[in-house]
Amino acid sequence: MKNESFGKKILNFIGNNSVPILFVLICVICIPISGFSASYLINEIVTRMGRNIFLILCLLIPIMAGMGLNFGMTLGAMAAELALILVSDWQIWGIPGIVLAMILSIPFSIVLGTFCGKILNMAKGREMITSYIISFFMNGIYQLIVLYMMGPIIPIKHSNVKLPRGYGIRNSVDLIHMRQYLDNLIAVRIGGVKIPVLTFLIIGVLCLFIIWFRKTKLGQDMRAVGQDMNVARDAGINVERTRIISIVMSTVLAGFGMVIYLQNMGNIATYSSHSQIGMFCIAALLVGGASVDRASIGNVFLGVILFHTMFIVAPKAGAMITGDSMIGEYFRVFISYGVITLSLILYETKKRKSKSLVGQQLAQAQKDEEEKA
Amino acid sequence: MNKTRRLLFQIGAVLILAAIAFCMMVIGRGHTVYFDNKILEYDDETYEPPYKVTVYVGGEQVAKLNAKERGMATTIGQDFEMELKIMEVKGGDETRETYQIKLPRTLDGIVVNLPGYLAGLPEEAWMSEFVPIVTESSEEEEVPGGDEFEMEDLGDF
Amino acid sequence: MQTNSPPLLEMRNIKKDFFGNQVLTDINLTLHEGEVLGLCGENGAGKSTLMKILFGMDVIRETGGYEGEILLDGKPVSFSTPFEALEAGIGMVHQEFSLIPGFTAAENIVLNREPKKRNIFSEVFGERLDTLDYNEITGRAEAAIDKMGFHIEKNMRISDMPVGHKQFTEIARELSKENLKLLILDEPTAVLTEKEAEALLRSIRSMSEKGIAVIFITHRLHEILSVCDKVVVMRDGFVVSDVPAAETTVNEISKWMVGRNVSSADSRDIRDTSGSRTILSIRRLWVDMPGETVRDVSLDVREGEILGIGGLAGQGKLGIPNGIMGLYEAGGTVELDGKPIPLNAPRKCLDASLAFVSEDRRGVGLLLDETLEWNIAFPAMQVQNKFLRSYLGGLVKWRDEKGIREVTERYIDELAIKCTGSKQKARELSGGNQQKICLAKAFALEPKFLFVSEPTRGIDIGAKALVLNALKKFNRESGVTVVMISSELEELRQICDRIAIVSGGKIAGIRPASDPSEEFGMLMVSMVK
Amino acid sequence: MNETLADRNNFTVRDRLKSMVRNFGLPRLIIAGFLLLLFIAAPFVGADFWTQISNTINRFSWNAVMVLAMVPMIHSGCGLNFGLPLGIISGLLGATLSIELGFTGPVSFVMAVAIATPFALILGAGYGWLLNKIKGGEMMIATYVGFSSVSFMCMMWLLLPYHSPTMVWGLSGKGLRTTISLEGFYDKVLANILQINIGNLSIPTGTLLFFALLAWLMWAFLHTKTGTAMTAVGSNPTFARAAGVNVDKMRMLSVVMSTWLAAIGILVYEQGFGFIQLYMAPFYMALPAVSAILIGGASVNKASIGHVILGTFLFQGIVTMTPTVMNNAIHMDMSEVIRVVASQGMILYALTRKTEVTK
Repeated sequence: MKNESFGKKILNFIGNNSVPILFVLICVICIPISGFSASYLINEIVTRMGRNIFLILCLLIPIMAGMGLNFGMTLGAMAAELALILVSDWQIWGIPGIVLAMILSIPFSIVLGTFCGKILNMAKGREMITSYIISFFMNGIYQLIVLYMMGPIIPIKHSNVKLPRGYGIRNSVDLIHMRQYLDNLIAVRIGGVKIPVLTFLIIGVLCLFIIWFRKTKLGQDMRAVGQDMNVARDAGINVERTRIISIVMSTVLAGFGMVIYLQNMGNIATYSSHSQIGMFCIAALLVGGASVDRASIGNVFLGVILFHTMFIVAPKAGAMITGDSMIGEYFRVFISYGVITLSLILYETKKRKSKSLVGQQLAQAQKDEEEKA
Repeated sequence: MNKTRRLLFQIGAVLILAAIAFCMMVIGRGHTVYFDNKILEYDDETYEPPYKVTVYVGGEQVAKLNAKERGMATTIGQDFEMELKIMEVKGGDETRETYQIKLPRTLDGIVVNLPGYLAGLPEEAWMSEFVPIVTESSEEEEVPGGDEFEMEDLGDF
Repeated sequence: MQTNSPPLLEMRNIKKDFFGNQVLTDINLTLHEGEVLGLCGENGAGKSTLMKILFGMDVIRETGGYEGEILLDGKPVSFSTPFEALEAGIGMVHQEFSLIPGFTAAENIVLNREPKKRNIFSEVFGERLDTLDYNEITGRAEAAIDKMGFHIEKNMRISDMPVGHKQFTEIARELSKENLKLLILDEPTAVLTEKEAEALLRSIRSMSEKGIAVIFITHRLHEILSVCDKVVVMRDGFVVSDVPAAETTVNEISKWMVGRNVSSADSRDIRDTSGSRTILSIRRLWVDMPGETVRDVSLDVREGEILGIGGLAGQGKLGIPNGIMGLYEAGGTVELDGKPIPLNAPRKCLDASLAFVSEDRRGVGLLLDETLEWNIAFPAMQVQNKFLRSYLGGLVKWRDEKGIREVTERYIDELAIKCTGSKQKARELSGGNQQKICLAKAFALEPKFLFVSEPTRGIDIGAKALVLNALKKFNRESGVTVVMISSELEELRQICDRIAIVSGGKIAGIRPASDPSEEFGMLMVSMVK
Repeated sequence: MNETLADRNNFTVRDRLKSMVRNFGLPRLIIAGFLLLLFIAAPFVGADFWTQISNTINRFSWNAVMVLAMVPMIHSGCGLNFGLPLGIISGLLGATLSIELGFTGPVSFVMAVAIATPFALILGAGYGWLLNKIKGGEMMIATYVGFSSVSFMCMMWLLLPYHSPTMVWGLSGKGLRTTISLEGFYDKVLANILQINIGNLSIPTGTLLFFALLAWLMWAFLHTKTGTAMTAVGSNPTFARAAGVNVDKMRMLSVVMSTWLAAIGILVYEQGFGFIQLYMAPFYMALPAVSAILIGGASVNKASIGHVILGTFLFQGIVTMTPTVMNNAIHMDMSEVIRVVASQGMILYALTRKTEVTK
């Protein structure tokens, strides 16, 4: 009897955490095949954690407000890129350059986030697809600014940033004078593994902020709005505004995260850095066991570790198995999309199941009553 | 009362951010300093370069210049400190000394003529702006557009 | 003592119409501090409209406001939003729960009124970044629960609670409001178990002792008698009686609720069908229709009759046709002409020549964005292959636009549907004409048996008569058996041959339509759950 | 007296205009106006009018079938088919297998269609089954089903044992190339049928006729009993259920149709374009098709053949006209940006419209 319930518990656990478990399995299989040394792997993962966690954390707030996965975080990334392009052209280097870029990204993020929030309020119930399309739409506007307005309208001086034709920004903007300044400021080496302490400290502060934020009035309102918009409205909470704030916060944080990400990378791929960032962050979060309506800081950390382990080892493992390195490349892209697809499907079917479950229970109760009568 | 108070706080916060941003713009300004160990003619006088100059910035050697050579270092901020190890003639004694230069904020690249500087000439004599020669190939860079991304765009993450 | 101070609440000559449809006429009400007022009446009697006016709901303003005066503590008030009413000390517990499922009871009790502490961020970004004071939240929730006198677990999440406790959480939320003077409870016992209902009555008494006035709306009349100081009965937008609870009985109240001077009885054409065979027999039917649960219904319908099904809202009368027609999950057995009809399969019912006009016109009854032609012809086309032309030996079934137009125009004429033509979109018609389209749709199926659910809901009086006459004519001329479900007893008595009353998800009784309405009133409240 | 009459006339005209704008949608009007402007401006900036028209018609003929694929799913209430890549993959499988099996010339096109069909039916059925499980969340999941299937096929293109030397990488002898030329296979097979050439104007009559045939079939289908039921399901699923229609079956049918049309659509596109594009190429192909039908006047739950034709023409017109006209006029090629903003803006506009049918 006791064993049975224990078995059931395990089954339940597997059922609820199928995605992370699947990833653990993939990693366990792929790591030995790839033949990477432990120190190399750990080094890579630590670097990627420092690079990505901040970005992924910004997804938590819209989930809290019931707006699902914020594909519009790309907007924050664009804001950060605009800021970094300007800062780079002004030749502000090092830590001051990074700080300036963060501050500069705030107004951009606020404008973009407000726009996104307002549109999402007009498309309640299909926030995700809408935020996804917004990211494409804004990509167009971003290109308009970067490709045509930077130069003639927004002054850009330096030829290492500007296209030779006289306007527009190059495909790739070098951030050599900011590269890993943040990571290296207080870096500690433990057994050949470089730990970017300052970056982790900043991440830690953000985690504390999110924990604290949940306990504020605004955080409470967001949770209320996320669970039942109508009840929240009846209680006098300004639902629309709360939703917009959650998106703006997410966008601003995404902007900071993108600055951290890019200072680690050391250059901006002007027209593509942002376009995939949303997808990878969301995939990582989901791998960590989050769902469309529930995500925690733990999911973020676990997700980054699992997702990026897969990301590092998949190409090599793929090459080892099939003899073609591209297989692994495609495999990891497939896995990223696949995991998002799977999570979305699980979420939607669960929503439906819980509905029909209520019906079944009622029917059963009536049946019982009938039998009694 | 409460509203004005909050407004004050908000304005304060924005001002603080703006102030930080401004500070960053000042202290974070990056410069590239070029060291010319070349002959300088100024006021009808000629200043000969020493045989060899070794330049240290922040304790690290950035250039070892024979006569007629140019070296380069990057720095953040306007207070530039360098250490020069000078060998006047081949095989001669080396002197080591620290120099402070105040860089102009507006210039990206600054050329410092070492013989002129060491001779204690006025600033305009030994300092000049570095103007990069555009050697860009004029080919247009391929700029991706729209919603057609290629595999490369997926990039490394 | 009370006579010296002005009453807590006074409503004077309240009038309200919805687009010319008078729903409240000259309502006068007074309520003193600590008094408990029982408000009862049939559905549509105007109870909820009256409460909506008092509570300042948006609907009232949007439909042109109301006439008359409301005085609170002797001062005239007029609330334009529910928040103003809350501010003035009026609390209301609605029938639908207004709770956040993932929050604890305590969090729900203080929802959007959480005690807060200031911090550095809130100075800059405003009060919404104040941190919540959890100790204070628990404290206030405890106080409110104490005040209510029924213990609920303050740290339990709403989604884990039994239904009754959710109801109590709502009440505790209203009680936690410091300035609460008047509490409106809209059918609070509907979801409670016997024990919980008793506890609620006790807590109403204790509230009243603390000086809070309560307006208690319920269909369980004995509850009213046991807890209220006075009873107000409404019918058709009038207050028909306002008496101290001690001076009346359940019988009397139920009479007031449905009673009417029956003068039109003679003109009615009632057919005695007791000799006819049974065409539809329902045995032990249960239907899971939210809000209209059918528990155990057994019913025989005789061929050629018009059977009315009446009852109070939420008792399950709507669930019967919806369950049989397969729109909601159902169980039990249904036989038409001795042949069993499978449940949960709409197509099978239609194939068996049953037809249904739903009470949810816009949701179920119509294709709002399509033409009248489509609306009328669609079911007949799908179920019976009417209005189709076959080509290639039946491989291609082509829509017969001409046939569709003809049938649509015929019904437009027959039912006097006001429209610009058969190609008009259904959305653009008025409620009454939409209802006629729904009827035409069912008529076009030429069924043997027709369910009509709330055919007159939300349409004006002229259209009502037309719709009812059309139904009667359809029954009398084509011999089709009709089962009509309606909340309006008078309407049923006007056109039906027999009337079954549903109460508590079961059939409380079947009477000839000529029986006095008091009889039906008694049945309605007999098994209320 | 006369004046008041005139006034009233004016009033009604203005009223009618207003309601027209409202029905048509401001973004659509802007896009149509923009295209008109481009056509007017074209001769002035030195672009040849007839070449432009030819280009537009050509591109129209390539893309129209894929836009047509949107229609069934919109009709059945499944929303915009962001999962179009799934159908495209079926088409690609048909195309590559047809070549692999050694068919050439026009026969290879017929065989490609024939081989693609079972794939489209099977994948479409699976996709439809999935969409029936997740009613209400179709669009987002469709998008990601498209993405994951494309990235899955990326691996398959490398791994599947293709051998035809025209298709595999020359060096390693395995794995398909990213682009495969269709010369000698079905390059322009449809376009060359009855092609009309007058000066700079050339019209691919065959392709247009092929599209017309499919469009007519679609139109005819929507006039049958089943087609009527499908429209009703999209308009009000509860109504349809109450009228005895099997809602899930109708939705499934619409998804299969859409997937099949997408497969045929990509084959038509390839025969016009002259190349098969594999790997990530189908990735974002849904978006132009989606925005085209929306520009044509469709909404998330209403679409007609007219919308397909008008929308494809407007969208492709802008795609072909902007680069030349803009380049000639201001020497700045902003066509990409304009296309992205216009098409994505259109999708956004459609998504934010309130639709009455809520499930």
